[in-house]
Amino acid sequence: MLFATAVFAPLLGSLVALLFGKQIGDRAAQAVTIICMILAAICGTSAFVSLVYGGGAPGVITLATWVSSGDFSVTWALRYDTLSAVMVAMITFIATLIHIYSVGYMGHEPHGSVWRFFSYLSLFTFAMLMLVTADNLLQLFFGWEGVGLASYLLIGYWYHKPSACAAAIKAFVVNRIGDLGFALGIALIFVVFGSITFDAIFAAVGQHQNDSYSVLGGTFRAYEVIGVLLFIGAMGKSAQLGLHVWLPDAMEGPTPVSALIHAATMVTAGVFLMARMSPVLEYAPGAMAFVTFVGASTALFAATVGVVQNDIKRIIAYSTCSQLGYMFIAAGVGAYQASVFHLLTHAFFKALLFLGAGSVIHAMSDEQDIRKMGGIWKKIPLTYTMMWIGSLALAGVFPFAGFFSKDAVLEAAYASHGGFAKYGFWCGILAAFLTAFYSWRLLILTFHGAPRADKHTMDHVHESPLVMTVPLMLLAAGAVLTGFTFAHQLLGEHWQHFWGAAIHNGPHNHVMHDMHEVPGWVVALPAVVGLSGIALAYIIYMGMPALPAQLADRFGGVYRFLLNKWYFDELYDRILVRPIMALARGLWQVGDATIIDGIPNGVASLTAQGAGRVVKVQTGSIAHYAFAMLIGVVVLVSLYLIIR
Amino acid sequence: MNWQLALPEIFLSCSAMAILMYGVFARPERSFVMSSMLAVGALLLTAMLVLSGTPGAGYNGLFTVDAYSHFAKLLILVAVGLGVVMSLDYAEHANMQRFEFPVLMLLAAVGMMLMVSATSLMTLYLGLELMSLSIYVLAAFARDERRSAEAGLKYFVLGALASGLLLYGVSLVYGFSGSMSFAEIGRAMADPKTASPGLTVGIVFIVAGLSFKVSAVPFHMWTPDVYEGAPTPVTAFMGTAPKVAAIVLLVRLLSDPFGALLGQWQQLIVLVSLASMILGALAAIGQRNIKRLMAYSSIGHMGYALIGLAAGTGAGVRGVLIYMLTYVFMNAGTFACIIAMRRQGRNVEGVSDLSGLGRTDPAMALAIAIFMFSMAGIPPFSGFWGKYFIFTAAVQQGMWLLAVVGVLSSVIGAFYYIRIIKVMYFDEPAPAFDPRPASLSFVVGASGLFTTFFFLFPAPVVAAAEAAAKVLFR
Amino acid sequence: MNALNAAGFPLLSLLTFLPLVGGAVIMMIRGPEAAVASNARWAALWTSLIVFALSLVLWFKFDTSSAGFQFVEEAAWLPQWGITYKMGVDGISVLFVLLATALVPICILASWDSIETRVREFMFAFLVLETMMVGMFAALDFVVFYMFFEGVLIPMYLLIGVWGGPRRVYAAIKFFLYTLAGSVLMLLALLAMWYAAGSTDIPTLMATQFKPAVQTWLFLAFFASFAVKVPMWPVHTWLPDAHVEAPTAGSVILAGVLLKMGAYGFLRFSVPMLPDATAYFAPMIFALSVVAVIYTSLVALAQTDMKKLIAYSSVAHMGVVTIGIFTVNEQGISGALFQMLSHGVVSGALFLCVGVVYDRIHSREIARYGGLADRMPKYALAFMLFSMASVGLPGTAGFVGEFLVLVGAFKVNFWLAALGSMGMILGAAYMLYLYRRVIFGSITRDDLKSIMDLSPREIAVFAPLVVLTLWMGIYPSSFTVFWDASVHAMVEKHIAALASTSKLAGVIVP
Amino acid sequence: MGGTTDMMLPVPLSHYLAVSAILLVMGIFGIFLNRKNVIIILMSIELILLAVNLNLVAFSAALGDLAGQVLTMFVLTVAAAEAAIGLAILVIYFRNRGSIEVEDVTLMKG
Amino acid sequence: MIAQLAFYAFAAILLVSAGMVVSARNPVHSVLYLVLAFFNAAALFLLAGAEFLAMILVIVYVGAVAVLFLFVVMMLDINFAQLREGFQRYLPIGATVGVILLVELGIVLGGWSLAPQSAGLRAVPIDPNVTNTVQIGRVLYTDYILLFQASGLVLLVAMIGAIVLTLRDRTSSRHQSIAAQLARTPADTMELLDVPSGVGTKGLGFLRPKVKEPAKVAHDDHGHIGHDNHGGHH
Repeated sequence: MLFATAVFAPLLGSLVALLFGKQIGDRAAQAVTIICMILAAICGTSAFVSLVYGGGAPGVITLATWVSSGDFSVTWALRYDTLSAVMVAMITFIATLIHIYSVGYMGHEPHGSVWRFFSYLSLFTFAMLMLVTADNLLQLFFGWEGVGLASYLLIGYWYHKPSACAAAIKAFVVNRIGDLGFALGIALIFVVFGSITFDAIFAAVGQHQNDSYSVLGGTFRAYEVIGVLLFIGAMGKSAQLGLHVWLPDAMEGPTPVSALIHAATMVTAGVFLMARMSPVLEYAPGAMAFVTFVGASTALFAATVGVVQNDIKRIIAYSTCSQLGYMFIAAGVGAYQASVFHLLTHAFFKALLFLGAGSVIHAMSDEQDIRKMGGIWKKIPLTYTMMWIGSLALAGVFPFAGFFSKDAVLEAAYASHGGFAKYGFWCGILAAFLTAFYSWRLLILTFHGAPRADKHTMDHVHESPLVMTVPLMLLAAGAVLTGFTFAHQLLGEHWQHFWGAAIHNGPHNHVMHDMHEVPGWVVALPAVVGLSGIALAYIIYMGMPALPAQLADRFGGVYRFLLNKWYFDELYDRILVRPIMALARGLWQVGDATIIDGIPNGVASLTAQGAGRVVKVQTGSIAHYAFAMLIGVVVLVSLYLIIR
Repeated sequence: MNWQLALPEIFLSCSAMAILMYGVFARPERSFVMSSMLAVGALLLTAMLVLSGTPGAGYNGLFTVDAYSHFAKLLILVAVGLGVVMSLDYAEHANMQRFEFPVLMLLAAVGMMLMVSATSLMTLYLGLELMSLSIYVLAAFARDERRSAEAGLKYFVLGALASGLLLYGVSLVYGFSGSMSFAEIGRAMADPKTASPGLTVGIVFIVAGLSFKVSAVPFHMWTPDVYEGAPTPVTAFMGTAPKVAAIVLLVRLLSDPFGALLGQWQQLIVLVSLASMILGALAAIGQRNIKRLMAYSSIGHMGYALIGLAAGTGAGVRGVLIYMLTYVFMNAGTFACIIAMRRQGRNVEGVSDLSGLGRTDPAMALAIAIFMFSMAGIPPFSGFWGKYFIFTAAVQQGMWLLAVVGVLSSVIGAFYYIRIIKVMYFDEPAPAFDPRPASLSFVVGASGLFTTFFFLFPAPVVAAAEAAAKVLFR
Repeated sequence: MNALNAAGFPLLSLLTFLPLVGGAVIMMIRGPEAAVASNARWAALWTSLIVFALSLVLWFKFDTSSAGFQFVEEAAWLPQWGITYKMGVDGISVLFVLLATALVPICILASWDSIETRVREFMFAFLVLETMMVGMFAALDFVVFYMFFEGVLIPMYLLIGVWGGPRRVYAAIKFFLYTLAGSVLMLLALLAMWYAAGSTDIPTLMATQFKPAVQTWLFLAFFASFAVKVPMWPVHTWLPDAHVEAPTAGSVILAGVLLKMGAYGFLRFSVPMLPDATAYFAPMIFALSVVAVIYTSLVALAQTDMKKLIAYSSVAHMGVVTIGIFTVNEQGISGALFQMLSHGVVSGALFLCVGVVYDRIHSREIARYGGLADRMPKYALAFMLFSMASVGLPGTAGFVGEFLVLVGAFKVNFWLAALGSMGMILGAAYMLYLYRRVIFGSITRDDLKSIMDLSPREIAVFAPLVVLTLWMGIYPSSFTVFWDASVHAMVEKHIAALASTSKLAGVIVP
Repeated sequence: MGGTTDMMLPVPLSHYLAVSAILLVMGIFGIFLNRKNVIIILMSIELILLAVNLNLVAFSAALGDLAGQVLTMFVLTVAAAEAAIGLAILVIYFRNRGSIEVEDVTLMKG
Repeated sequence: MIAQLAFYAFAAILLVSAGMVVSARNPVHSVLYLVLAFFNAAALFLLAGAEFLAMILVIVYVGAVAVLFLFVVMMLDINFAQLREGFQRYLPIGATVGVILLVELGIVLGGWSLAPQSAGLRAVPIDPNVTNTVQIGRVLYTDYILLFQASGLVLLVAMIGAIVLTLRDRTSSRHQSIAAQLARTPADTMELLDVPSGVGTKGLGFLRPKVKEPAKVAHDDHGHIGHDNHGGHH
């Protein structure tokens, strides 16, 4: 019951705000949504506590039938186990803070429209909750698409801005590409298992191990195909390399949106899916290797891009992308627990970073370019501190949360054998270095040095109101504490007790054990590279501020390549968007209007011509008519004699 | 000799002559309307006589009364009656109000009745000529109207040629079979293998002559010109009753005495039917004069009717009869509307003159729309049922070419039918027509009701047609 | 013959012909023009509402556990020739009757103000159309079916041609000829079936086994008719034209019900009566459907006219339906049926959305709009919901059908499922692109600055559709339960028929 | 063809038929030849009728059956009536148009 | 033998004159050739034993039909000079059609034989002992009474047709209608109008007689128009 309340309270808040927002006004809408969120957070946390510490039993709360057709039957149901409880608690907690923060952040918005924002936020939270509590893949898909919709609405919240609208559409459509893969995966699961309810699938995993499925001209084990298809879905939602292009653009939305949907929750849906489907994925080593590979590549790629970006939110966005890569590395090597742990810690510190950045932006009169900031740390000390905490956590410095989780990921990658795992490990190490570097680049450029903003802006720099800073502090607490609080429980020797049956490790998968027995240098390396990254950033940006420009000049090609995000957008524009639009116009103007319509129109004009010709015979002359008759008779007689 | 067999014909002839006498002695200004009324009365009585008549053969085998002729005669009488009523008002405006007009129509009706009862080539010929000669005169009736005179001339010259060809065919058939009686010809040709080629050539000639009256391709050329030129009530008349008579006669001739030669004339009819359907569909596109359009439309319709004949089965004949029944009403109704197209006392015939009729005269527009949809074969109107039973026969016989070409040309045909509806409903209104006289409203209403509600009571009609067809295909 | 159904009441006939009676009454209204118009509107609305209320009996009294025909009524018509007037519904058709009766009052309400000329005739034509639609879905005799099927052309032709847009004549004639050309071939198939089975009774025909060779031809004839009606690529081009030029209510009913006639025909005739040909031609249908989905989605992406865009999206959605039907498994058919229903509601609603702004600005150019969210939040909300439903967002009507078809298609072939679902992506692209250009952005034009949000009447029009869209998305079982038994029986029968033919073929050709 | 019944003919039936056929063809030929004068066309038709009559009489004699001759008589009657009506139509046409040239009779076409 | 020779002679003349009918440049000549053709055909009838028909042919055709043709040809006062233009244009196609037809008829007619089944089924067997006329007379009013009456109707139609088409009761000629003349009153035909002097009749137009109310212009004080004094005249 608590659990269900946690899930549906945000929906209630959202609907109230949406339907009556105009009538009851912004204040009331905010109040309603926040109250609902707080209620949800309380319930969610209690449910988590009661399950993990109170000895509550996992279970399924069935609500109603949803889709049923023949042997295909799906219900609306809430799955209550450790994984979902953790997620619910985390989501409700962070979302509540973001709701509260938004009251301050959106304070400058024109009156009479903010209710929409809060409604969307709550809707988003609801969708995410549905996603994590789903008892079957279709309901998971419901939440999956729901967060897509909510993110679309939130990114496009400032619908007057063309760039925001474009980013919203991009987010939705790119996500849809992944969703197609996901949907196909669900269909294949149904075909293989005869059901898409988790319990049924997990129970039958053993029976279908050797099923095969033919696709792309080859025959593969069905589990591998399922794994890849599901991961394609996860790639879209979690912005993995190839389908990541929507994430940076999504920063067009208000900053709390970024915090909520592009850091803490929505993008982690893919990771969650991997963890949720662990019983199946465990038997799809090929797909898992693919996951590791893509995750590792993403981690490195996003980190390199993050190094040169100038938009404060984009840097953080790329860092998100990169951190998601870590999570997939862990998932790919079978350490789902580490993956989820990183997810959890990341949720806190990334939300903290985003909200901190929002606070900076708020202070700088909506300026987002870090090249136009600097020298403000004294004016907004609290925000400055918070950003420090967040960055430390992100960089994986002991004892901040990121240290534990990132180490765990990398240890797991090292401990797991195989080339892809090694690739993942080294990419992770490299990315850890870059992460630390760009985090401090951000910090230094934003807060230190000479002020680069105009005087008017600088005069207005001020600390954010309490309603914004309190959530920041709470998040900072999370960023500090979650690491060592949970590291032991989630990954320590009693991890099986904690997770119960929520995550499954196959009999051949010893990574959870092996990761604790890696050599010492592996444990130390992430911290070392992180610190050296920080040091490098400090040297460059504090010590010799002219150097970055020189470097950029010197390595112009590399710089532009990174600055333009490896030209992914341009590439897609060239090979996909433009050809498709050209094709669309061509199909319309040429295909439809000329060819397909041309045939009936041609037939019509031929008919008309034929009609003209037929009528021409009708000269009006009696003689001609008589000829026609006589010739007709003669022809018929001839035919007749011939036919006989 | 059972002279009562021909009682309806005798009665109708006598009535015609009596009306003629009346017309001669009555006051000129009243004679036309009165004689028309009398003619309608005579037709009604004749119809009752037909209904009460008993089947049988008589007059030395020249004349037969059976269910088949009953059906056809009733249809002819109705068609002629509608024609007489339609001409009531028109004649006054066109300065043709002479009492000879209905008399000629009655005499033509006698000719048609002789045709459908004919069981001898001689009766066939005389009936045909009686009908034709009357219509020649009727076509030229508006003698001061150049187009009417031209129409009369064309129809006459070509008609005479056609009857010459028909007669030549008759002579060949007579010579090669040794008889003019259908029954004996049939007996002479019972074995198609021994039938001489002269017979078949004779059939071609006869078919050519009758096809002229039916206006089937390639003997159709007169149709558009004569339809356009003749006074509209005459066109309406020509478009209905004589076609029924001719096609019924053709059916009887080919299926009764020449039935055994089915394999030989079938291809011929298929050819004629195909050509008629296609030409009728094509040539009507682009016509601006609605009477010409109706002419081409009627060519197409005859093509469909001939499908039933080509099938060479009872079902086919049933189809022909039902088709002709629906056709008569659609055609009469449409022509009544065309006659009602009159502005400031002058008749207009352009398709564009119907512009916006949906607003200026919704009732008439609705009627025309019904007729047009019906002719296009859109259910539930009667035209659909005609096509339904025709194609049933074709499909039963596996004549797919005919069936497919038939339905496809009906789509082409639908184009010009719905174009008329488009003009009436979608275009901006032209000036309104003069008020419609009651006589035309009656014809339009009766035809419209029949066409619209035929689907409610098809069973008795189909049963009657089937009974009639059974006469030929036992 | 028992002229009444088990309930002792000819419900389906009443549903079919009551609108006609209402129409006749409307045509008798006399008086000054304004009064006639107003009375005609009210009379039409009441008629359609009464019909809808009556049709709810179907909803409540329908026995969902039975796969057979219910509410059957029968009357002699052409008894000697195997043609009877027979009406009845099974799980496949019952909801379409309801869809038709539900959409008509909505359409009438939607054209309350937008139809200003010849209101009486408009309402008459609309009610005649309702008669034809209901009759078609309820017909249990092929000839009866055909009459209604073809009869639809008449009122629709007039609706497009008289009350349509600037190119209405072209559109109306194209619509008429395209659909007529298809359906005349079906007439021949009808006759051939009648000849083979001796009856045009649909249940009898379903029980008749046609020779495989015959089936091929019959199938092609049916295909000619139904494919045009669906419409399938490449015979779809009449649809955008018809949609664009038709008045709003016409578009709604066209998208909502008329497009379903083709798919319904496939389900009622092609699949159950011609199992071998269905199996034989399924790949072709799949290919065409996949092309339809991708091709028309792309074309929709390039549109500059709102109605045209939605029209093309309809073609794509119907492509999904045809895929579902010809998978001939329970998910596929059930999904196709659901997709038909949901498309009926959603795309009808989308056309209504276009109609709302068209009534105000008299333009359907997408570029003409922008920034409507400022002035019309309620409208924006409704539009968003329907766009999302069209895109197939879970929780809305559009998702369930699409997903079930996906599952059904996956059982057949991976590529069929993958390509057939491309609409998920492309659909999102064009719908959101449309939405962005119309609703988002800033208002630049003066006339848009004073544009009014939904009026109470329009809210009344949209409200039921909103409810339906969500209802169908969240609790679709209340709909699928109607046809589960029928679909199950149909699939079983299909499999059995295929098995028996192959056995037969095995005997003949060892 | 030496049957007993053709003794009424002085020459073989085929000769009669040949004459008749040639006459028919001449009539047809005349129509093709004379596209100017309607009267000539009417006369050509008279030739065709004559051919028919010849045929009928010949067959009648050959078959020993009077029916052919009876029909011939009716044909003659009808032909006379036809001529009367035809010429009457021609006269009113001439009155209207002042010409009977075939090519002029094209007020209506197409 | 003589009969045969006669046959060939008559047949030859018949065909030649038929050829002249269609090819003569002057329609009058054509008619005259037609008459000749009829005579020869009558002779062929005679040779075939159809005396009555031969007489009929001469009397009806030559006496009535051909003369009617002649009458019309001469009455219509045709410009003969123009009539033969374009004579040759359709010769090839006409010749082709004619030859094909002739060949086909030749094939078909050459194969004549008495239909075996029909032997002895003569409707009206010719009795060589009775004259042709008598035989026809015997059947015409008995067996063929129906057709005889029908042909009567045909003639009736011809009569009506000829009359109705050509007879003109001249509406333009002035008959006396005594009743109408007597019923006339001055008010029907005349009206007196004031005509302002010095004003023309333009613009007033032509006033029709017999208007129930006096023409409006009469009351028109503005007097912009003059009057037409002939307004009252018929």
